[in-house]
Amino acid sequence: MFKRILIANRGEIALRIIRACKEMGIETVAIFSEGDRGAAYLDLADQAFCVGGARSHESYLKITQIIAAAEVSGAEAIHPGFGFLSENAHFNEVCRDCKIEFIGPSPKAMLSLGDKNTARSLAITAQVPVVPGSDGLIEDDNQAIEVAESIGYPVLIKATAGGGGKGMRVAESRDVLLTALQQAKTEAQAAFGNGGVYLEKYVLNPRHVEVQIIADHHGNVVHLWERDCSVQRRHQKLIEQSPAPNLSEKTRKAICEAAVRMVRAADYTNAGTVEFIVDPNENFYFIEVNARIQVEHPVTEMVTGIDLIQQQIRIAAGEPLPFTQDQIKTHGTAIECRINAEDPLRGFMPSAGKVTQWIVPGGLGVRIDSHVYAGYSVPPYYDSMLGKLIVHRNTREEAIACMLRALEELKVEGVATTAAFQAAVLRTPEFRDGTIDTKWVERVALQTLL
Amino acid sequence: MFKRILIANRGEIALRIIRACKEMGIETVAIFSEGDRGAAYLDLADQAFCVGGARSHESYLKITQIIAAAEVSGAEAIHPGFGFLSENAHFNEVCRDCKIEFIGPSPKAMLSLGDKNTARSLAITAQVPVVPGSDGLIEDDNQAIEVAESIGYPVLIKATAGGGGKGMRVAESRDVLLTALQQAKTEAQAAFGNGGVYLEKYVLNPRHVEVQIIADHHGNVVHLWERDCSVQRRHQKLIEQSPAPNLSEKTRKAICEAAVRMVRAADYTNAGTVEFIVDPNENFYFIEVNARIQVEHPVTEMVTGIDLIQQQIRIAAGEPLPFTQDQIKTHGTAIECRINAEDPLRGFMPSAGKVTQWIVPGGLGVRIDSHVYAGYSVPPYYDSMLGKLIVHRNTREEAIACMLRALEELKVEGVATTAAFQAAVLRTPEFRDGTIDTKWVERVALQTLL
Amino acid sequence: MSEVGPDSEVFEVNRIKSLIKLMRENDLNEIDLKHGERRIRLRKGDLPTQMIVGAPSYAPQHYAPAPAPAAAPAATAQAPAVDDDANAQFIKSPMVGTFYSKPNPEAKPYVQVGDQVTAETIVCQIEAMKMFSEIPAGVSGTIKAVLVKNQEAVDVNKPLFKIV
Amino acid sequence: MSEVGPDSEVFEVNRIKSLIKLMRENDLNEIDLKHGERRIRLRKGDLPTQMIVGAPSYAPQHYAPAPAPAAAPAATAQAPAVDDDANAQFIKSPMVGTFYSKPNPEAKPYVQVGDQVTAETIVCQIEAMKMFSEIPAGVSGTIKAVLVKNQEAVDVNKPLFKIV
Repeated sequence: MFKRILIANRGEIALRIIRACKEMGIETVAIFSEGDRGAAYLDLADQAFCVGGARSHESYLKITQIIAAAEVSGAEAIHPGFGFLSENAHFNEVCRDCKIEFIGPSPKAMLSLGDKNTARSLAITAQVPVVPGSDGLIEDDNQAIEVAESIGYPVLIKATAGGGGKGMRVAESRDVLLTALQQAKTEAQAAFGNGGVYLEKYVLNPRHVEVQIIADHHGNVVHLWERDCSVQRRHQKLIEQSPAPNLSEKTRKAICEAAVRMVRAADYTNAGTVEFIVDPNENFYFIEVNARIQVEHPVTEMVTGIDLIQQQIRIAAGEPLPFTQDQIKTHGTAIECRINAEDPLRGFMPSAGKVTQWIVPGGLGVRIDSHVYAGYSVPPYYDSMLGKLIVHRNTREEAIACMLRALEELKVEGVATTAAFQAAVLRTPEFRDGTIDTKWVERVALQTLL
Repeated sequence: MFKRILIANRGEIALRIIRACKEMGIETVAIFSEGDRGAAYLDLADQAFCVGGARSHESYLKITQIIAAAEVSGAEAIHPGFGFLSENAHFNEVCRDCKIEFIGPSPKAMLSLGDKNTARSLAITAQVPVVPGSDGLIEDDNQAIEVAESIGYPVLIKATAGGGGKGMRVAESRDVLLTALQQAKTEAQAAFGNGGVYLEKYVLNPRHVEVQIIADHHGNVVHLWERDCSVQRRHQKLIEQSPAPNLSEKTRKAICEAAVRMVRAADYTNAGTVEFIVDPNENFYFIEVNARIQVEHPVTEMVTGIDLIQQQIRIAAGEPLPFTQDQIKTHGTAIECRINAEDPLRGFMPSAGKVTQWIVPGGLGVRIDSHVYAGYSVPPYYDSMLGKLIVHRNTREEAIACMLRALEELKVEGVATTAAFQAAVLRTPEFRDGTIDTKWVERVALQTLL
Repeated sequence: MSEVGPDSEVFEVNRIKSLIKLMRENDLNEIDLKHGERRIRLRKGDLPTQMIVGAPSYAPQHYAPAPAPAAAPAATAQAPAVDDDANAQFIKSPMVGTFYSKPNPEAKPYVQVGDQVTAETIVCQIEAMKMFSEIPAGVSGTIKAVLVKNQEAVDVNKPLFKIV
Repeated sequence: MSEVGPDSEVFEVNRIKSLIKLMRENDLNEIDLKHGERRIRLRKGDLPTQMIVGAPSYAPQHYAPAPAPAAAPAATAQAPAVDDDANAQFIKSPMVGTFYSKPNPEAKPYVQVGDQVTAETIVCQIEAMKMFSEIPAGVSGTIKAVLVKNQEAVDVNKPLFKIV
């Protein structure tokens, strides 16, 4: 096992990794920017190195400084957390060239999954369903009709040079297909000087369901079941939960098994997440793989009782997985709310500044992952997440009740937070019924709950 | 189910009960003394009534004011928490006379278990082992020898009028019995003008093991397994854990079953704890029953996943237990440290005052039950407990590692706490091996760890 | 602690004014009225006086802006009030119970604003556990304000009357 | 960040004195040295300067009393130092790496206390990833103090030399 690990990240996830290391008896090396100098979590590390200025590109993205810190501190491995350099294959490679273990997948797996087209073809070879469409541009009307019939209506017509919805049309049926096709082409030609369009199945009101997987260096791959992250605003997840509500056991198993096939095909190791969209009829389609630990990993930890960060470290150290797929059981329901320093009443405007009061909820079933405390100043340079509030209870109904009282207890002064908005979402019948899709917040919540 | 409950307590346990009620959709009525006016947890209650001055006897023990608050607020039940009026059979009776449900056992059960002699004879009839001794005074040497032989050496000679160790002697064997008897009598005569003494088995290095039970009004009684609370200083518990370490499965089951027999014999209802001492050979003896919820109830909640406060309320409302004995499984190990505002370096002197900084640990496996926050003033009128830090992990080793890093994270400024002392105890081989007895802290820890 | 009516009432500026007056008269730093989803909170001191109201399905407790109408009168009206507040006294409730301003529904109140009272004058009754206790003024002077409504629930040290 | 020797050393008052001197000279508010169970923390500002030391099996972080010898010199010695601190400047490390005071083990240091330097004068080398970078003073003046030891690990903005 490693003697010393450098954590190439900041804030909540850096603290999360320090905690895991301490419990494993591993020394920690923190890095920090001038913007984070003096933050309390840095005191918990055995060593701490300033790697540059407050802006990310001057510090948390400065590969040379981070590697230098690892070398002078004698760190044997680097945990990248999420964001920053976590999915940077070059950094991944540099670490290994410097004989420092990168706690994550191989650069090769990272690259192949990082490229949408490679990932899509990998999925197809692994028999993982992808959103069906015309492979390549539409040559003529007949081909358009053929493809549309084969993938089924409604279909989405997209400009190959597209962007910002220009040259994009939805065709509900054959009657309107050719007109829509013509409009899209003309619009695309006008907008991008390129009339090329292709067809893709239009997935209505999809839910976001993702599968946590871990794979060791001995060929063992297991999934830790799924998470539903459909409550999102502009692709920013606000509430995550496991298990996914309102999803048949059959689909649940099928998605998880598809995820395992996907990472096997990519020769993937360490922790990762395979993301899918699920339509109201429970058809599911592969979207992408996140080749790192995710913000919402705690909900999976709560229902499975498995410490994912510790597993990441053990895998990187060459240990085989300590359990088989059959031994991974989930218990109860876990829900996570990301507490962001944003003001829902002002368009979720980030609200940096000094946190003058910080009273966190506690009691049975409540977990807090946060680096914040009364007197902490939220730097304006990074994302606005103050922390994560996670609950775990025997039933989903109890978990919702627990989260609601926990959000009520949370008392933050000095900066605005998203907590009250999340409480409002948790009280809706849509959340209770598990019918929320990825556009629901913009379509419904922002109109009715604010 | 009750619509509204009054909580006849303060601080951490009052907050604990408010949390349970909120999750159940029950309105809460808080009471407070002038010493607690303005405490943040009172904001979480739907109503809050000042019932008198800061001193307990002017407020938290003022039955008339508390009942009046229940009546004007329309509370249907009262939860007494622990301490204060929680084991006061008279208060219990007054509540019922006023048609307010008392969330706890009947006054009768409370009285019979409250009296040491009645409890002891109840235990004997229920075939629950008690510390053997001479029933009544020792008349002459022959009787002394007889009794000593029957209960086995070493024996403790106690003055019936005793107190403060005066007129107390331990006899290791028959050779010294009569001399010790004579000395004890003489000493007792001199000290109390009463030479009456009795014999009792002297239990060497006992561990404190207690069993959590709950019983409904439909004849169902179940145990929620045991807790080891041997780490105590002057009978004040410092660290509690479940399951009890270093205890055979056979003894574990036997103690739990004895506890169930005990409460059945007492016609006991609601939650309660049966306390035993266990000698190094795993002989166990009944000590007493605590007819209320206990400070350390969270460790049982963590390993069983059962919310004890919610169960208390459901039982008081007449609901039958939702599970049978076989359905109560325990998972992993839970450990609790009571974080007291006391200074181990100054003889555990209570340290009241303003808490200027309060950074609590978080992350996987950590639970905090506390009413404290940065800026909270600890009133000098009540017990010194700031809160409880509880961890729950899959193995005991992991739980200890988790508690150690959590104690390191806990940052309290303005008042001294017991946290660092508890960390020192957790690092000892005795704690890891589970060999700590109830006198270990005074005998060893205070000498070697401070 | 006390009841808040339907939302319309919650927003009623006069209600806020009188609450602020109460704070001033009784030198309170905070008034926090909550009932189900509805809530009014008024704060004095370093924190700006603000009003926080929970809407049925959504309680923006952390950042509801302080509406000017509520805060303003407090600030402006304060100055004149100070003088007579200086030597004002309060008759406070000695117990938890229900406040009764009159001996029986038909009778007229024990005391009203403007009445002279001596220490022995009975100013109200408080009912607790079916028992009515007559409350003497304890001090002598002129009733300046009655601070609780008839049959309102009161707790220990709750100011009942203001006396000068 | 830097290594701490055996406990005996941790308690050594002179060490504390020099740390406090370092704090004063570099205007640090806190020095926190930790290694396994051992720890030295010195704080300035509203918090009293205190020393916190972890014993092998027991870290009384929350209440270890601040030993007078450690705190005192900081307070007393401060006054005289102030004047020349006023116009003092610092050469800070531009990178994370290992500080080398001399071109090679046999050579003598690039600069020593008392030396005059110009902006172009090379004052040290910092090694990172097998690469040595020569560090110019960047300012001109007289070296008043060398703030890091040869081959000590340094991070970005770590003060290396004090110049007047």
